[in-house]
Amino acid sequence: STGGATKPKAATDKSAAEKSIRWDNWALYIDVDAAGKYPTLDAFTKEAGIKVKYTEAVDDNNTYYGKVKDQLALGKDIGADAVCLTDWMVGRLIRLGYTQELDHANIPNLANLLPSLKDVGFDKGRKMSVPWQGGFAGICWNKEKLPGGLASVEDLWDPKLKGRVGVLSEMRDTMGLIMQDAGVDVSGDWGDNEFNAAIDVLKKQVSDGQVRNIKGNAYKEDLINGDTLAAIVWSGDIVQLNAENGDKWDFLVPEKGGTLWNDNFVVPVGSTHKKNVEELINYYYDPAVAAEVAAYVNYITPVAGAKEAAMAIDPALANNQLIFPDDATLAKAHVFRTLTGAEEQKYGAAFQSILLGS
Amino acid sequence: MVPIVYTFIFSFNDSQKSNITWRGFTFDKWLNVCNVQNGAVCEAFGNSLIIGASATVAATALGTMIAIAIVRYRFRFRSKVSLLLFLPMATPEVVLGAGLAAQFLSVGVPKDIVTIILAHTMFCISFVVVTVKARVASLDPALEEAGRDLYGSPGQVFLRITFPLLLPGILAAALLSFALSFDDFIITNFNSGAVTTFPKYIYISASRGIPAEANVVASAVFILALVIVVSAQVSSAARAKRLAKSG
Amino acid sequence: MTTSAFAAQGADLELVGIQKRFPGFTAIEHLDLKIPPGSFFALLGPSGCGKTTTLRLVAGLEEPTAGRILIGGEDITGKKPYQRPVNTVFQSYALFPHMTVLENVAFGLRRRRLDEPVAKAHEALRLVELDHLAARKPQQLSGGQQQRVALARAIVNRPALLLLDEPLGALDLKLRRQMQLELKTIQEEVGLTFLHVTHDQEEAMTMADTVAVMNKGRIEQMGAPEELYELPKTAFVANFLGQSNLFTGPVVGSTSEAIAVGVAGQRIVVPTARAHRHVGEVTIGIRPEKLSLHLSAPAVDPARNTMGPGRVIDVSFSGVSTQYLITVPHVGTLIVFAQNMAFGPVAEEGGEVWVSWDIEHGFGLEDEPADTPRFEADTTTRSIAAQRRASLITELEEV
Amino acid sequence: MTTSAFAAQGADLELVGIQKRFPGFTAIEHLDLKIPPGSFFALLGPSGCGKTTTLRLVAGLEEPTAGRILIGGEDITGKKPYQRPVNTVFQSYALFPHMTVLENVAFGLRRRRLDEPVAKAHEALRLVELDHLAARKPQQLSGGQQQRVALARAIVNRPALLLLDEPLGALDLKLRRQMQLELKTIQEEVGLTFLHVTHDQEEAMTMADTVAVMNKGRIEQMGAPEELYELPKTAFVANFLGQSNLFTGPVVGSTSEAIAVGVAGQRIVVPTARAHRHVGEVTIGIRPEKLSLHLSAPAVDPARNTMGPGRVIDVSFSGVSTQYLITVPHVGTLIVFAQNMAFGPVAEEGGEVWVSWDIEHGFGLEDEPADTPRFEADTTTRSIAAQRRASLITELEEV
Amino acid sequence: MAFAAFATTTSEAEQVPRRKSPVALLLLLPGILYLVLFFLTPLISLLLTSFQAPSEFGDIGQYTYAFRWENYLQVVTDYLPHILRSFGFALIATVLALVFSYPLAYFIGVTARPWPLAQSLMLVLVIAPFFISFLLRTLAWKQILSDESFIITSLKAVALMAPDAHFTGTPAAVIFGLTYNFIPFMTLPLYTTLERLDLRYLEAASDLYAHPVEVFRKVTIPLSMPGIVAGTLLTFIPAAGDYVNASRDFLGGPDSQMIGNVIEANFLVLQNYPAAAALSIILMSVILIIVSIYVKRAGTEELL
Ligand SMILES: Nc1ncnc2c1ncn2[C@@H]1O[C@H](COP(=O)(O)OP(=O)(O)OP(=O)(O)O)[C@@H](O)[C@H]1O
Ligand SMILES: Nc1ncnc2c1ncn2[C@@H]1O[C@H](COP(=O)(O)OP(=O)(O)OP(=O)(O)O)[C@@H](O)[C@H]1O
Ligand SMILES: NCCCCNCCCN
Ligand SMILES: [Mg+2]
Ligand SMILES: [Mg+2]
Repeated sequence: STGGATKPKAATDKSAAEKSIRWDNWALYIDVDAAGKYPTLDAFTKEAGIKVKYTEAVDDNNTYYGKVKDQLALGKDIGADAVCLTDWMVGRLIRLGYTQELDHANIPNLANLLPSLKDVGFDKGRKMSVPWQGGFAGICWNKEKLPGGLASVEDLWDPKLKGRVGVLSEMRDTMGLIMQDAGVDVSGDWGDNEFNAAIDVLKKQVSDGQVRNIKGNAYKEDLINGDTLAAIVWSGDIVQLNAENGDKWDFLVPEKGGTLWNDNFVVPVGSTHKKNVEELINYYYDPAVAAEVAAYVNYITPVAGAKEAAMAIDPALANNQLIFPDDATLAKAHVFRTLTGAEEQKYGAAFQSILLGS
Repeated sequence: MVPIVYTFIFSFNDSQKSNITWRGFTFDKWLNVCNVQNGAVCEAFGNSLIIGASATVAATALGTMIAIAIVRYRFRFRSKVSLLLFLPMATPEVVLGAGLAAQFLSVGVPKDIVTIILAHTMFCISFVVVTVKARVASLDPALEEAGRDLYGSPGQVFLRITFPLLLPGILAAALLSFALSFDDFIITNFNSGAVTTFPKYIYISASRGIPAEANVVASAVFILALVIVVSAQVSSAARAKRLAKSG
Repeated sequence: MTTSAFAAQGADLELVGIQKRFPGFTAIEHLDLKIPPGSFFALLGPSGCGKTTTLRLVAGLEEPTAGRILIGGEDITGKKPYQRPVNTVFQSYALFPHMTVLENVAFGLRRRRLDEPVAKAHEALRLVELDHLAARKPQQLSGGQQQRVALARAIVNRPALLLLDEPLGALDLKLRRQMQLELKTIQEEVGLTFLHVTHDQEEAMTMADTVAVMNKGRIEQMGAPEELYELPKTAFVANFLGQSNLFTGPVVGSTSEAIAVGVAGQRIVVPTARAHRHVGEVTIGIRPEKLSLHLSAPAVDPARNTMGPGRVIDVSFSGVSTQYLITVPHVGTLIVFAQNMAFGPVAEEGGEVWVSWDIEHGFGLEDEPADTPRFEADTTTRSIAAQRRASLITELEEV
Repeated sequence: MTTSAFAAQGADLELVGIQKRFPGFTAIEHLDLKIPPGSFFALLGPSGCGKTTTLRLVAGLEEPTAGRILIGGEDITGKKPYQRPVNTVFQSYALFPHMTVLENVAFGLRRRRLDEPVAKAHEALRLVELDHLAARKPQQLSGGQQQRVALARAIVNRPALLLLDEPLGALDLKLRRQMQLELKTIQEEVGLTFLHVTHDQEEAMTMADTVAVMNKGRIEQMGAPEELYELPKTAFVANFLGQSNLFTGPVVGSTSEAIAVGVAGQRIVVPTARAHRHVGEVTIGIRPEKLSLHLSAPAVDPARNTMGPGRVIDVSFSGVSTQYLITVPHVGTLIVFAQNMAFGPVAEEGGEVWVSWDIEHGFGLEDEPADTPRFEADTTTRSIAAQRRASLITELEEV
Repeated sequence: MAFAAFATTTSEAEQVPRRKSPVALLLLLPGILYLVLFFLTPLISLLLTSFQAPSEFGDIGQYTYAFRWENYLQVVTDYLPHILRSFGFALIATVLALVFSYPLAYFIGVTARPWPLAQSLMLVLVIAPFFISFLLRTLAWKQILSDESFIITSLKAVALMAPDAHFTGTPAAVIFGLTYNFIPFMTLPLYTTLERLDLRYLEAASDLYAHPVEVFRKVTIPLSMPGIVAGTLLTFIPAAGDYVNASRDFLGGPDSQMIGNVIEANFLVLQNYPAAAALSIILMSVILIIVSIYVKRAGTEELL
């Protein structure tokens, strides 16, 4: 029962006939209005005549992959035409041939892609993937319960917080923050020693009961119901939670370093609506639209010109370090270096074994 | 009981994205169940209904046949057949789910609603056999003989005597199958591919907060089932009372 | 009158050389039987003797291993149950619980696509006086009523032959006696041939025109009830149908009229016509109610056999009559029934008595005395206390 | 001898003013009862009359609404079942299915922490001759064997009082008669007080020292079996314990010796001592076996009552005796039992007959004739055919 | 009702001797083939998978057929705590469910006998949870028992719980969830046997000098053994293999993960199919061994 050596073939496109898209994405990752509708998506549907079924189906890169991998391996439909996943996972999908090549001719707005993101290691020339949003992983705390606030990852291990600490099930973010706390440059050249030292820290905190919750995007539920008072989290989420639940939390990229990442659109092999998706991407690469999304989700937009568009909406927005980080902010965050297949297996298993406890 | 009440109450919560804190009472969620998120809740619910119904029909048919054979006939490999029927009940769901998933994968069957139905049918069969077997065993063979004695051909006897008498058992088995299928998550999770069933929908939503609409659907199913069961119980109790009186 | 609807006459049934083997067990060895049309025939026998099997063979629910079954002269051996002009009233009634009484009764008519099944079913229900309950379900009826519905369901088809497999077995004594009367009356009314299976000897005798006693898959004896009772051919019949006092001894003299048998030194005379064996060792018998008790040695009377003296070891009052157990040395224990025409017992426990009986009332069995299959005491279900009593009797006898 | 282990003597039981009400139903109205120690007492009555309730009250399984229960003079009314020196043999035996026969029998001894429960249990099993099956489970025993285990399980505790709730009810007739004998023998052997509930009159009469007939929660009559049978006080007893011919009429004359009652113009004489009412309308009776049949009008005999002419409407042979139904105009239908001391019936169906009986054998009831609760015919379970026969009888009578 | 499925069919009256007939085959074949195809072959394929080795130069999740029995050694050394924890949790949950269910089932099946309507209504309440997704109910508990919830804060206020203690994400929460979710599975078979419990046995026992406590121990419990066995099996087996309650998204935390979670993680996250398969085979074998020993000891083999 294994993935074969033969790569699956892309499905034939039926976009012309079927004006629809099924889009799987993370929670708290698109603009929502009070009625629960998605304003930018609705506008797109109106404009392009393409219906979009938007599902917050991604909680964690690994679990999402686990759910769809068998279909992907067979080249079958996974129930989504567009998925936004994190760089490293997108890299895996491309490697395994699970994605469809995008026709840049259909995405003229791709010209607005920030130059720094135009060429990435896992996808030369962005043939297979296009960034959706980027962001930081940092720490957050409940302002009401912890008026003193937190300054570093180290502070999470304060015994007073025993059992009320959460970390992400996203290995690169959790390990990235802990390693940086120990002074390791995660984008640099580190190896087993550095990783294992950080694993030991995490292992200790988990087995001591300091860390109770290890989750994907579901961590937000624990923040809301109070099970978690302080945690490693993703930047934009906190702003949105504060907007929905009253201003309760603070977010910080620690001095010693946070992580920086991007989530990217891909079209899975089995999708028959690639052209529709290309139209969707094109739409969201309109700076005005991008600014509208960014204003809501508070994540880093990959679209050049969005800052100017944001200025038009609200000048304060343009200075929001979460959306348009300046160099100082960016200097605090690092991209977790690319792992080889063997490393991925090894480190992944080590991290997973902590999630499973012992 | 507490969680049920909780679920029911929170189906009226005027919540937005996550349904954790109480934000006020509204009927909106009940009125607009299928309108949010492009009707994802309702679609999942619909899938569950289709799967439940199909698996129930298949498992009930196959299981009833086995039950009749086991009670009424002698055959070789009897004990082996019993073991084969018992095993699925003694196998943890993860094992069943993972095993089937591995099987579908190696044969190259894409997972969709059909694979879910196949999987559900599999684990329902044993329960059907157990339920119907008891009924067949308590069926007095003299009734069928009386049918033949009264000029009924074998087909007529089955149609007019055997089947109607087994019906309560068969219906009970069907109900059980449906309930098992409808509420199954673990096996479904391994074999559903892109298809979302109601429990799977809840599982997925668990990570981003269950929308109140899920509570609405669950509460509605619960109330409907309750009404059916209670009225069945009450009417059968009433019938028993009548019988006792006239007897 | 309702009778008209049931005008069809009963047919005769003939079983020729029937044998029935089950895997590992022969239920019926060799059975020949002929039942005249329109009669009430009772098949009597102990549990497991093959009564039900016989009925199931006739109904077609089992196939005979060998032999032929004829109804009204026609060979139906190969026919399926639903092709036979036979209906059965099952011991458990086997009423269809999911149908009303009316639907139950109309079932057979409907299967044969006869006209007006409902009207005919009502008529049959009227015959058994249950038409007012036609809409009920069987569970809503009393035992006696269910039994009558089962009867109606069978009779309505006017079968040439009606089989009844202990239809009264489940009823309590009182209801049972009442139902017997009704069954008999209905049979007389509809004029069908009834083949009635029972293990209750009183039931068989009071109801049937002809009684057949079956034992271990064979018919031991067959005839009118009084004939069977008064002149049993075998020890089995003598003790299964009522009780008997049996004695074994050599024939010590004989005339054309009677034979004399030596029993413990006494000459017991039996009419030749009533004895099946006339030479050698024979077993002879006399019914307990034919015995007279005497408190002193009776005068010699050539018309009567005398036995005694013996000792009364038990007197038991049962209302209508009193049963005396009398031990006669070297002969055994005799049972005597005496109707309580006056108050108080004729003889006291422990008293010395003689018994006598009219020579005409004795009978001689056909059995080889050696293997006379006396009705064996069921030792496995006899308690030690009862056995002690039995051994006391033996002791007493040997004194 | 095994007897030694069961030396404990039975105690007497006294029920004083017992009443038992269930929600919505009074099962026992007012019950006084005294059973002497060591006796075999039978409680007889129709279904639902309160027999089981009485037993359950004594066992402590129900609490009386009013009244007191004394065993051996000690008031045990308030005690729990497990504190009472009483054991029960249940109708269903209630043998514990998860225990072996031995464990069942030893159960009570173990609960009381007595010495050597196993040895004593074996001894009790030997008494009922089932020791060889001690290791079996109850399901592996026949009905008769189970009944004996239930008996052993109770007797082994040497209770002052043993309650038996129709322990023979589930057995077939043959086994039942055999068990009756054994039960009686065992009771004589162990000397305990037995309170035996049954609805079988023959069983009660043959087994018990004292019989009480219960009806609707009251004791109607109580006494030795023969006393009850020969001199019933009420119509209920007269018909529940055997059958009776009852006549109602005014007292038309009386001496110190006897009273004369006018029945359809004939004078029927009953001894004063045997009549409970001596003036006005009275009901008198005579047992069927006390009647003699005459084919011509019998000579007048002052020592005998005569009735007739009547017509024989049914003759039914049942082996030991023949039952005749005789209709006498304006009197009703009489039953006559005649022991078959000779072959053939005394009278033929349709023949004209007279009956006579010894004046000494009649009895006069205590009941008000108006509300004499005759044993009602169960019309709901009588078929139309049987009813037609009944109406024919009425017609015949009116001719 | 569907409860029949939980009934023990031990005391079926033995029918008339059964017949041999080709009809039997016809009736059996489709269902049996189905089970062979969709139950037996997957098990075999699982067994084969459990011996696979990672493909050389393969990407994550790529394996080839081999006979690597070391896989078993590996998973046992890696996950022994989870295996033990699973059976421990399942055992505790089963015992707790039995302790809660027995009085409940006794009340419905025996005490409430004179009121059949009340009896069936209470029964409905017991099966009611079946009709609302168990995931949803479990999530409801997660919210009801979260750290800032009314229940937990009040427990802390009255000092029944340490101020820094918490419930969700702990082993206690997982056991609580398992117990709660399987109580109906325990109650129904208990009910079906207790409902048929012949009270005359209890009366006979008290007539034979047994105190109420002894009656319960010596008669009631042994006579309800088939229900106890059926109920405990129906609880223990699925509980041992459950992964929803212990899932970190539900009631579990990192120190309360069960073998089901490990299998799921290996199957769906780590793509370590051989490990997942080997664990499944181990789980199933251990359960079968436990069940057969248990059923033998309890003397209810007919149950199978
Ligand atoms: N299908 C069968 N296979 C094997 N033996 C059988 C079968 N049916 C009946 N028998 C045996 O044949 C014998 C006769 O059985 P049958 O039922 O005819 O007895 P019966 O006279 O009706 O007895 P009862 O009075 O108990 O009803 C019994 O010993 C029985 O065990
Ligand atoms: N628990 C109860 N609640 C209400 N009525 C009851 C109860 N138990 C008995 N009865 C009623 O009390 C009456 C006497 O019942 P009991 O069982 O004593 O009769 P019985 O003489 O033993 O009859 P049987 O011969 O049928 O056993 C019956 O009418 C019965 O219905
Ligand atoms: N709410 C949106 C969160 C998006 C998180 N993406 C995963 C980043 C992994 N480094
Ligand atoms: Mg039979
Ligand atoms: Mg009773």
